[in-house]
Amino acid sequence: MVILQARNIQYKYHDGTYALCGASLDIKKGELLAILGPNGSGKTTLLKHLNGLLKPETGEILLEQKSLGKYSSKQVFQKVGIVFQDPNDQLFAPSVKEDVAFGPLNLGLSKDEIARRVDEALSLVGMTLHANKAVDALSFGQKKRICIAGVLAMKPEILVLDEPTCGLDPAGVTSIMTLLKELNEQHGITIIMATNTVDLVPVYMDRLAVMYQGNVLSVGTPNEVFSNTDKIKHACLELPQIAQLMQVLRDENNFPMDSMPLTVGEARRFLVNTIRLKHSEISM
Amino acid sequence: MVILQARNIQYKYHDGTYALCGASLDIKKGELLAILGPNGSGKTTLLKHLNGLLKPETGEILLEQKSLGKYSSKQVFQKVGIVFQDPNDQLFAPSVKEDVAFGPLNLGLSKDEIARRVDEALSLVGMTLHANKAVDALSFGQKKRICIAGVLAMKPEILVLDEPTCGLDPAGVTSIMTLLKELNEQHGITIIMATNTVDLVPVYMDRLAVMYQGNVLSVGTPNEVFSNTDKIKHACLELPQIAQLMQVLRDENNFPMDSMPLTVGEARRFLVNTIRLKHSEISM
Amino acid sequence: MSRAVTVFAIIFFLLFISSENAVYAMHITEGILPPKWVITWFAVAMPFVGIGIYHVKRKKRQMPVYLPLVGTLGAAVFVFSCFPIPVIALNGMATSHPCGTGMSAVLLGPFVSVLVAAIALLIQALFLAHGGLTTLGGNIFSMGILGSFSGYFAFKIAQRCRLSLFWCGFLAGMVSDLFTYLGTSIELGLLVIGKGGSFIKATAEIFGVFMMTSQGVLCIVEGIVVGFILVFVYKRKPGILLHLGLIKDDTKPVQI
Amino acid sequence: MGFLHHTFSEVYARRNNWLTEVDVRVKLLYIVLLLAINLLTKNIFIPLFFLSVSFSLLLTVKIPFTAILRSMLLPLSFAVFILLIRGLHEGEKVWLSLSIVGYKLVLKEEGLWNGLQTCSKVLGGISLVILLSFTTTISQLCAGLKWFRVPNTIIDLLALIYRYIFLFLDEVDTMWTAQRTRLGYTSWKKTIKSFGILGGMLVIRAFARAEQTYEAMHARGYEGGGILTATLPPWRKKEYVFVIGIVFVLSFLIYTRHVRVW
Ligand SMILES: Nc1ncnc2c1ncn2[C@@H]1O[C@H](COP(=O)(O)OP(=O)(O)OP(=O)(O)O)[C@@H](O)[C@H]1O
Ligand SMILES: Nc1ncnc2c1ncn2[C@@H]1O[C@H](COP(=O)(O)OP(=O)(O)OP(=O)(O)O)[C@@H](O)[C@H]1O
Ligand SMILES: [Mg+2]
Ligand SMILES: [Mg+2]
Repeated sequence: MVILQARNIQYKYHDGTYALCGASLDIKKGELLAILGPNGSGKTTLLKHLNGLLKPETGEILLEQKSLGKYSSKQVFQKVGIVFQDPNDQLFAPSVKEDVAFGPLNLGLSKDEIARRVDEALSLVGMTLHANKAVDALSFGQKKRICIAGVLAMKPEILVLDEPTCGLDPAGVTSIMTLLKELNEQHGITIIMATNTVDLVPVYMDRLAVMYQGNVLSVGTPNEVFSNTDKIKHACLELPQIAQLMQVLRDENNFPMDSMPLTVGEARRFLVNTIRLKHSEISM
Repeated sequence: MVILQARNIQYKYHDGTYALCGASLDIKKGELLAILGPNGSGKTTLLKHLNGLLKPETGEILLEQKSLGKYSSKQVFQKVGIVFQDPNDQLFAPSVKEDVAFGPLNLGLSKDEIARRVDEALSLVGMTLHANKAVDALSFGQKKRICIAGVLAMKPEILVLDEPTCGLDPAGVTSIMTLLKELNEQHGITIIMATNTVDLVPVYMDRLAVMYQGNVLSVGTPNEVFSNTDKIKHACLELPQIAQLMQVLRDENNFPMDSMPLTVGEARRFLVNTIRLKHSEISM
Repeated sequence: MSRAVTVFAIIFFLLFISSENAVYAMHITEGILPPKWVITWFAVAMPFVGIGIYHVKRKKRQMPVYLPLVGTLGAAVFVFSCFPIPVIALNGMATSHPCGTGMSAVLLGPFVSVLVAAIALLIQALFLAHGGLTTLGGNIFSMGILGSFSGYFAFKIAQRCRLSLFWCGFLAGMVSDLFTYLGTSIELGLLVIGKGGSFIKATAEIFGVFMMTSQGVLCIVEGIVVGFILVFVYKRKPGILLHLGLIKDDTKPVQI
Repeated sequence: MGFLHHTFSEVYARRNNWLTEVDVRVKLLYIVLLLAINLLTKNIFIPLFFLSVSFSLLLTVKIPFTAILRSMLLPLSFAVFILLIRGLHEGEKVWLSLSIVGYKLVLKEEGLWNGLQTCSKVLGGISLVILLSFTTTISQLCAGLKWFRVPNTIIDLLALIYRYIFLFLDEVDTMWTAQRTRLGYTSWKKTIKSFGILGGMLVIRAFARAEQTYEAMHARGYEGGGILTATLPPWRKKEYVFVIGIVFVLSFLIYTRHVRVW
């Protein structure tokens, strides 16, 4: 079921740059969708349209089959939470607790309800112990988590994230991505994230969209999208490392492949099978 | 020949955190060295010591076998150029040309010499055509290049970069890394860069150092360092994707390996050979 | 007598530059003002702060981005006031620190600038032990009210006289700095009334001490820096100055 | 870090100890009332008593002596200045007359005595303020101020400004370092110019930050209301005891006429 839909969005910034020129994207309920694209391709601009922070020049956004204009902005913000790239832009309160409470406060909830939601959101991102800390005493990855908690406290159905793993070390990336996967699978939150890191996509994502110069070039499962290597190259992207290896093996060394392995696990299975096959072929 | 040497550096920030606790590192003339480490391991702090921006509490930095204290800071800044992570922190002038001229101007050079140096630096980073553009009109990757040009205009022997590829798309990463490789090989500039991206290291770097909690854990060629997987895990890092695949194949599927392939090219060669070997083994 | 003051000015100055904390010299320290003046200065400061709050509230209703804008610009001005400006003073080079109120008055208007200065003074009093809680009113008067209004009017008058942006900024920075020190001197000078001293003489002496120690040069340097800042912002992002109402419209280029 | 050496931080206030756990309302009440006593008293020993008690309290929670001393340095120099000025200007009775390099200096008894009194008030007052700031975080402070009905606009701005000061200090430090490595501070003229650029960057940054922050706030439902929840726990027995305590102290002091109230 399509929960959120961008239809032919066009957007121009004040200075005249067209950041989006007719981008369309369907987002299904409960999926984990990645938006991949080079710098300046319009990822951030598109994400900001998804909850009405920016108004399209032409085209429209449909939330649950209804145009975004039919909701009040409060309703939209409650349904679609957004986490920006730089955590320092979002953490403006002096302490973690107060920052997470900011959303619920604006929803006009009672004090008890606010406190309950803050606790819940902090425990979801695994930061309960840091509730009373000052924001600037946290590491970058921890700040990211608090940003996510701040949005989760508003109980959104859809979570939109702009480059959540940028600037994190490998352990930090894994921990944020695991958190997102968990929120997606166990709590049924639809997640859309923009990213530059192709290697993450096949491991964690259900579907991915590739953007280029303000347009959505292609959408599909990682397997579908990455098998069209020309399009990927055209969009100034690269295949994930493993896919690169598999691609040379297929194209240059004529290894037979039905579908291209993209993750370490898939590649291993494939390689082991190939060798076993050769083995039996010959021994026959 | 060792050109720059950190000996047992210890450094404490004002709030009492020990960012470095006895880090030592030798940098050889003409090499391309990566410093790898998780967030907060002290990479940036170490880099800032290399040109005397921070003064160590104990230990010392030797530049060409002489203690850094024996040089004037002007001399050091001229010999060791540093490029910080965020290009927006470093571009001061309204136009590209003026920004690159900032350093040479402060050196007190003649107008002609300044113009020559600016042209040279811009052509080195391939931005000659953008000389008269406003800095704000550039993309993130282009801004990075201008930062590098600004430092190159001072003709340093050593170039220190803090996470030069963070926030760039894959094409941008390749282009910056190619630029660095070129500066290193064709112009003989020693390059030291801190990074979080393990996948880059085996492709471009001569040597790498792994930092963890203010110490340098291990130094060596990518092959040496990545073959000690326990140490890598211990430092909260991961192997490059290809290395991960090779490691499972070696450990779980008993593929025999002399040295672990780390790049796509190496892995391909290895896999093709293995299969050929099996082939001939059996057919014998 | 005046010779004695000179000697002590020198001693005072040496004391100042010897301490790393020679930062917010213009703030009156906790405990120096007697109760009578504490109450007076608070009474003087309150209405201005109140009007500042009213301004922020009204603007915030029209455009909600105004609150974070005052917050970030206030923080920027605070950080600006931490810059160690080198000045040539009695015994060669020393560093001092700008007040920043001139700049905030130009950017945010005089009343909001008073409010921002009041908050900055509160932060300094609490977390840096510069200034004090009971002397907050007095400090708001000298730095906030005198500094903001003099800087603001200097800027406006300079603009009226069609001076270039740099000189407008220069005058705003310099005049506000001068008036801040004058305010502090007056407050200290008032203390000798009824103790057999002459108010005018004491104020002049204290003001003289301030000017002779690095602060005299600082006024000019702060002016230059504020001028540079406005020109730089104008060159790179003229939209900001336009938005804040510093310059009228894009069509008529501002002289630099 | 260069020019940010005097920057402050809440490291001590963020620790957990019995002083940071005292309710912020109680602390504010105490500090304000004690500051008033400090100001009103004619007895030179009451401020000194505050000084010693504050110091010992801070030492019980293991705050380094040097940290306390460092924050008192500037007020101290101010106090000495006042002492000397008053000693030179007020009164008749000569206490000490000496000549330094040809200048004749006459210190007078009444002036010195008055100056000493002011000095002690400076020390007492500052030590009380430090006692508060070393044991109270900004968010506690905001909550406390809100309880005392300080206008919301002031509290919100206080929180925002405080938060962004740290961020801008970091950013400015990086920019300053970048300028320095490209020799932007090698002469007086260059320094002034570089500071101009730095300040300009700061204004531009502040503007951009404000917009991004507003977007982030707006996306969480902000429409111009307050930004802090600032919830405080209800009063406990302990707090009542503290409040009754200060009332007793006050009445005792007034009774013994150490404090003269007009
Ligand atoms: N505030 C703005 N004003 C003017 N132009 C803008 C603004 N923000 C973005 N742009 C332009 O719009 C285009 C799309 O920008 P956007 O930030 O959406 O890209 P992105 O895909 O998020 O890139 P990145 O990977 O660097 O984050 C770019 O050409 C950019 O220069
Ligand atoms: N200005 C500062 N004041 C206090 N502590 C700091 C400061 N800068 C860094 N630190 C601390 O010093 C340690 C090392 O920081 P550093 O920035 O060198 O790490 P890094 O390896 O560069 O991390 P990253 O990958 O996030 O850039 C960290 O624990 C950090 O919290
Ligand atoms: Mg973006
Ligand atoms: Mg770093």
